[in-house]
Amino acid sequence: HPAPPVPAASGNGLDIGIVFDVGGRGDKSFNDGAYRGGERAEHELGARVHFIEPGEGSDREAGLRLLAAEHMKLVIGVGFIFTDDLTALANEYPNTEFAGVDYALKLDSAGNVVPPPPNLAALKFREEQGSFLVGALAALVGKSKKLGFVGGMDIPLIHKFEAGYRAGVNYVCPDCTVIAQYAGVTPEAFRNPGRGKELALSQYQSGVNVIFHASGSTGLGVFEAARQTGTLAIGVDADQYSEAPGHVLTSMVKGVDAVVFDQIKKVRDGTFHGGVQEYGLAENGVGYIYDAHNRALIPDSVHARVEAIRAGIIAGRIAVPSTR
Amino acid sequence: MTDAGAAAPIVRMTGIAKRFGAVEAIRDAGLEVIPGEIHAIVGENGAGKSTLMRILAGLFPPDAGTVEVAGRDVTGWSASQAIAANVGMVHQHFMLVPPLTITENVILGREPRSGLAIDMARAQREVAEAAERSGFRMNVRACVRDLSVGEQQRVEILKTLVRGARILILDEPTAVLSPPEVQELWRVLRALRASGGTIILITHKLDEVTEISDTITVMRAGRSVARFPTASASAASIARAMVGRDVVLSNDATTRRSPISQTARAGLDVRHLVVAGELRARAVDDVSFSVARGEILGIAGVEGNGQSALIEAIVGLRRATSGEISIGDRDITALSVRERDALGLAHIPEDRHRRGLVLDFSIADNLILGRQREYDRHGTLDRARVLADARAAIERADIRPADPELPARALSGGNQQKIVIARALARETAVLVAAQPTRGVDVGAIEQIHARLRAARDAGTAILLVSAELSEVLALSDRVAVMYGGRIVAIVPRGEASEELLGPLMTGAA
Amino acid sequence: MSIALAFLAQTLRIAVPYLFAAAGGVLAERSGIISLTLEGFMLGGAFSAMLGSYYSGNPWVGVLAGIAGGLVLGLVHAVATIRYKADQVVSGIAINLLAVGLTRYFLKLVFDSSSNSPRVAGFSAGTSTTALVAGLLHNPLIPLGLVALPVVAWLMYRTPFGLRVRAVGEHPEAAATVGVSVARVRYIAVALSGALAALGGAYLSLDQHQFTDGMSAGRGFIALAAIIFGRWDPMRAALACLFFAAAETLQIQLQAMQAIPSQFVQMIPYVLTIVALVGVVGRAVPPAALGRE
Amino acid sequence: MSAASSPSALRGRVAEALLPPLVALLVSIVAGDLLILAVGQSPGAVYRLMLEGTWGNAYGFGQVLYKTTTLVCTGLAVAVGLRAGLFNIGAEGQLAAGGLGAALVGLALPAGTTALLAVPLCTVAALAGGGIVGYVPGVLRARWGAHEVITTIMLNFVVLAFLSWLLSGRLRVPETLHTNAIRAGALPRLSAWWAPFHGSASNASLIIVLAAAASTSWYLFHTSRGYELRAVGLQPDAAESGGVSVGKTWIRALTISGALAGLGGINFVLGYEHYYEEGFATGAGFLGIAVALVGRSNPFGVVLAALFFATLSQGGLAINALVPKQMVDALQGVVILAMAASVPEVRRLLTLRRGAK
Ligand SMILES: Nc1ncnc2c1ncn2[C@@H]1O[C@H](COP(=O)(O)OP(=O)(O)OP(=O)(O)O)[C@@H](O)[C@H]1O
Ligand SMILES: Nc1ncnc2c1ncn2[C@@H]1O[C@H](COP(=O)(O)OP(=O)(O)OP(=O)(O)O)[C@@H](O)[C@H]1O
Ligand SMILES: [Mg+2]
Ligand SMILES: [Mg+2]
Repeated sequence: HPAPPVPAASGNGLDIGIVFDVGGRGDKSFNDGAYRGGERAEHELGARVHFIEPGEGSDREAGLRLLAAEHMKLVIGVGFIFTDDLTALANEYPNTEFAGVDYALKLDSAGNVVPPPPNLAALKFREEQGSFLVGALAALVGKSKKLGFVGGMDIPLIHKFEAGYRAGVNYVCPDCTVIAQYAGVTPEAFRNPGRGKELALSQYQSGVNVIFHASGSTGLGVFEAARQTGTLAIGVDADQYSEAPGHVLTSMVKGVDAVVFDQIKKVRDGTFHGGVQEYGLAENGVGYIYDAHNRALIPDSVHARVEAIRAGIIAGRIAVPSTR
Repeated sequence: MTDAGAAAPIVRMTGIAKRFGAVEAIRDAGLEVIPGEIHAIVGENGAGKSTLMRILAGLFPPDAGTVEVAGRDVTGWSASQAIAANVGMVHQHFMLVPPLTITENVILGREPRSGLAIDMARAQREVAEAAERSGFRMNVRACVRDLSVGEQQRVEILKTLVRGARILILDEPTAVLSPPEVQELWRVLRALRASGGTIILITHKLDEVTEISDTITVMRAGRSVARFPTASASAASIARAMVGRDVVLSNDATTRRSPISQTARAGLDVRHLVVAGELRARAVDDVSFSVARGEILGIAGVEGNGQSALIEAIVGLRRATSGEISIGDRDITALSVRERDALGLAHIPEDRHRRGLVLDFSIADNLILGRQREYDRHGTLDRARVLADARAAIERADIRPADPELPARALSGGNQQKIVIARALARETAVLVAAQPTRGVDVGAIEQIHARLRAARDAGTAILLVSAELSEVLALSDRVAVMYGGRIVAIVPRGEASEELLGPLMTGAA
Repeated sequence: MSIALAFLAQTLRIAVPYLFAAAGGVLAERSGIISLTLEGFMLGGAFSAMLGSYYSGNPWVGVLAGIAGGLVLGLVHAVATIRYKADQVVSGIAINLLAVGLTRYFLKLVFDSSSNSPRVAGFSAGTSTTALVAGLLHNPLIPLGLVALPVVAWLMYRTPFGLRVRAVGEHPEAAATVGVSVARVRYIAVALSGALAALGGAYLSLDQHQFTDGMSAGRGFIALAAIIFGRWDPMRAALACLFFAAAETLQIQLQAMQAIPSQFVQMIPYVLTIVALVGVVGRAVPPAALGRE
Repeated sequence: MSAASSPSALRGRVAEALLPPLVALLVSIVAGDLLILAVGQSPGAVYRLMLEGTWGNAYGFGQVLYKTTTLVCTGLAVAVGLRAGLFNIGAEGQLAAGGLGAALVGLALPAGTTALLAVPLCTVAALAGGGIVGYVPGVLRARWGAHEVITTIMLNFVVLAFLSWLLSGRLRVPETLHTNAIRAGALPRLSAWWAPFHGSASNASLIIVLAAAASTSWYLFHTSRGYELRAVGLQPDAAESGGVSVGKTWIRALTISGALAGLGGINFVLGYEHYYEEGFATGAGFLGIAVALVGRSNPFGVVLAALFFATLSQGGLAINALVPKQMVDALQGVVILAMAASVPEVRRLLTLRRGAK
């Protein structure tokens, strides 16, 4: 059995394992969200959480396997990239619970969803819904017919953000256009803030006033550009207000922390169950920030309008696309 | 002439030893030079002449022994200390930086400044003045890479003079000069001696030694074996001291068979050949000649007059711009090296380290270079045959040490050259292009290489010999061509050729 | 600001890290030492500049720390290649890996992060970018970057040190025979190259006000390509840097139009580099002693 | 008895081959100690953990073998280039292209195709995928003199972007970065033969790759083409005078080099995940350079060096509890640097000693 970089689970404790995606701790968004959820579970639930930051390739599976072999109560893989490894391991360790953040569902040849194993919770966020709301917000606040989007790596997951955002912009402003740019086509594209800043500056210079980024550390450059030009940017995954106070209109938050905490709690309470669990606006899994920090940036009328749209989406009156 | 006994020596080196890794370059060598004399150092390749002089010039310290200059013990001094003590050296391989101008080369290491920058105006003025004083005419703003070899040598000498050299060391200065340029050099050296300077001269050419020097030191195998006044020596006695045995100094030892008629067996034929060089569009400029089988055509000329481009075009290493090259009736202008090789064209490259050998390959592997595909058996190199053939070739060519597995790098220059020649002559060839076949090779080896070339000629090979050594061209050739400025300016039968006739042609003077 | 001016300003901003790195690279390469290290120098410079600024709260201390970081990496490369005669390409690759590893390790150690440092004091604090000059002067490293290669050109062609650098890179033996210490000239050139390239890295992290893992993102290699493209001449290398930056700006602008798949737009600078290498400088002659002892 | 094969000369050559890696190992251990002490941990404990997590248990060792497989390929790729005097820095793009090649064939073959047919076809596709990517800088160098260090670096970006574009069409499974699972050509895991490997990714491609290493060695040192390749690498002008076409040899060398890197793709695609995934090649190309250097560009040395670097890489995961795993990234740099510096230094010291005797 694998040698333990992780102390063996005591058997009666609430031992939890979390494996991070590339970027790892300190990415100021996605992984940090999972970390916060884990930390909260340590404080509030007395859980013992073991974090692993794998490298690339087979290390991801190795990380999961290490935790499963040490009899963690729950093993969480943070990122769609873990999908296949989680599926295989859940089958191999039927007595361990697994959860996958952004788990990608497989379709069979008939186009039906292949259900994940019973001990695996597929946690899916409806990023397009949150993106739709910040798109509408951006168009309403932006005072410009042009809106900006900066993506990290040019991949379907990020297209989902772009699609929702576009739809949201056009919902409130049919003649607005969205300039969407991607930082690159390799994973480096998520950690090139220099490129992010230049992309943002060129968008701002072409008349854009608000940019939504979904680009990991590259987005930190977008905030820099917003600061420098006195314009607005929209954060992603976590509340990124502090990256450029006064220039972060809002953030499209993904409740990774809450969902991670929630899954751990369910394991403690014995209510954990596998299967697909979608977190959209209705479940408060995604949303946008509206608090003391940014209230001044958002007129009440706009806030009201966005809230109405939110209700519309939850009620199913507004359809949100998830692909470009 | 100075009386060797009278003055105190200005340079005295005793018990010098120096090794490079496993090579013991010199052991117990000594030198005594009297102020105001021209002192020649002679010796076979690898005898340690250059090494001894580099120690004197401060390029590296000796492992043992002492060096005194003007009565002061300077053992282990540095290049800049040597320069400060007015010792200057012109190296065997020029120590010039080609892309820099003459001025920049001359001032390197002692640049006049104004503020942080170089005072280039002053530098140019000073260099120009110094050149004038020494009787050199040159454009001090020209790039060194654009100069002829002779001009480059003048820059080298100027470099030492500007640094105030009173003891001037010249390492084989004439190897690359045409006869008139050599005379010009002698003029400069004599003038320097007349003004009280001391000159140490390394050379392989015994006629030069007798012509210019006052005293001779002979080195052999890392030791100084003899020192005598030039007046008391003859070329033959010097050669004997160098090699340790009698040597046939052949200039007209050419025992010719009756000449074969040119048309009988066609060899190499070159028609209106034009070849582009690195610097010039027409490095070879409309050259035509032919070499019959059983004949040696020697091409004399100062290096840099298109010989390299000509050779490379003939053997297929460089494309001809226009013109035609053929072997027998076969037009080979468009063929590859390998295809020409298959038609019986062999090549002794002029630079064995660059073109001739893969220094890190073994002797055996070097002997099959170009033939490697013939040793393929079922997709695998037949090592047994490679080694067997190598042993035979080593034996035939007297390559030492006789170990086929030894890397070529471990061999002396002369033995390395024997590999190259053994390979070129390993089988019957219709045409042999021999470029500088004895460059930097000592007297004993020269003898042997010349004999092999004559034997090949007598066996019916058409040999194109290109050599910077006029004496070699005269010793071997049946006809002599002179190349200047990319053109063949004359072709004369051996009988009519002489240094007096060819010398001026080589410099474009006639 | 007009479109043309915006294009120019963006090109200049993007060019700054290239210009610094190329300035360093030209010096080292002309002295005979291959500059595959620029990427590592930049990354190290970016990290140490961030660290300096983090601990002092002053971006200028960050600049000095960046220079120091570059000097250290430069000296490691110099000792390996000059003293120990390590293969220069190999040492360069090792330096790059070392820079990646050390910055990651200390990022984790100091900030417990695998991606980003906290925000630190940097240079681009203001707001106005309405005017080209004012916008560019916001970050003092931009004007410095723009003069880096002209200064290196002056150093190279007008000063004794530059003459020695050129001599040592072409024919070290010749330089040695006139008493020039080849090793010393190369040590200085490589150390300077580390410091200059590190300034390019410092520009990245101070302009962003933070360090991000791998933030040099291949810029050192582009700078090396610019040097080759510029045939080892500082001013021509500067033009090449501007050319590459313009290609990138073009790429950014073209992407905004969304006419072709982004993957192909992303290729533009790299394809241009190859085309340039093939078309313009195929037979460019490097310094004769480049890569040799 | 010739001088070269005398016992003392042989000992000298063995020392010259073995001392540099040992020195490099020592230096990197010292550097590692410093990094570990900087975190306040005990080096002994960290190294023990590293050994336990790698060679100390079957699973860890299986993981090491899995990583070794890819590194042997990229290491061989760089080594063949070096033997021809060329620096192939594009192994990463070649590896990715090889992986996609194998996956495309695996996807195109009908399900149930016998492994006897499918595996060779997929393997050839991997070789071809990498080979094509290697061919391009070969031609650029031979025809236009464009330096391969720059072109292979640039081509990495271009190839990865191009593959990403290929995938962005219909190949990609929605929401993921990978293709569908291949229908044929999958290789068994080693655990199928030896149960304790259970769970580790190591698979039968290791055997194919070792065979490739042996073939590379045979090619380089026992065929006339290999002879030509080495001659061109050592002394291109001399090779050219000997009738060897330098340009063709360069193209051939870089094509073989690319193909070997591409072969590494089967490890992930045929042996491990059974699909092509964007980013699977990340880092393996650069590490291949380290492997080739430490392995002294000798195929068997490459295998050993790959094992070493795979151990380091897997060890990083194991020591994460005590020190940041990023330590091994820094150590890789130290190993290469120490190796690069000690090769000439050891040679110098050995000749000095030989001379003194
Ligand atoms: N830097 C060096 N490294 C290794 N060996 C050297 C070095 N310099 C000289 N040698 C060796 O030392 C010996 C003496 O060389 P040196 O150059 O002094 O001979 P030389 O008498 O000048 O010969 P030549 O007439 O060919 O110029 C030779 O065997 C040579 O190969
Ligand atoms: N140096 C040689 N000596 C003898 N035969 C040779 C030599 N070189 C090639 N051949 C043979 O000549 C034939 C044609 O050579 P050709 O040049 O077409 O080979 P190739 O495969 O294209 O290799 P290359 O790339 O080196 O040209 C082959 O059968 C080859 O084995
Ligand atoms: Mg000599
Ligand atoms: Mg052919």
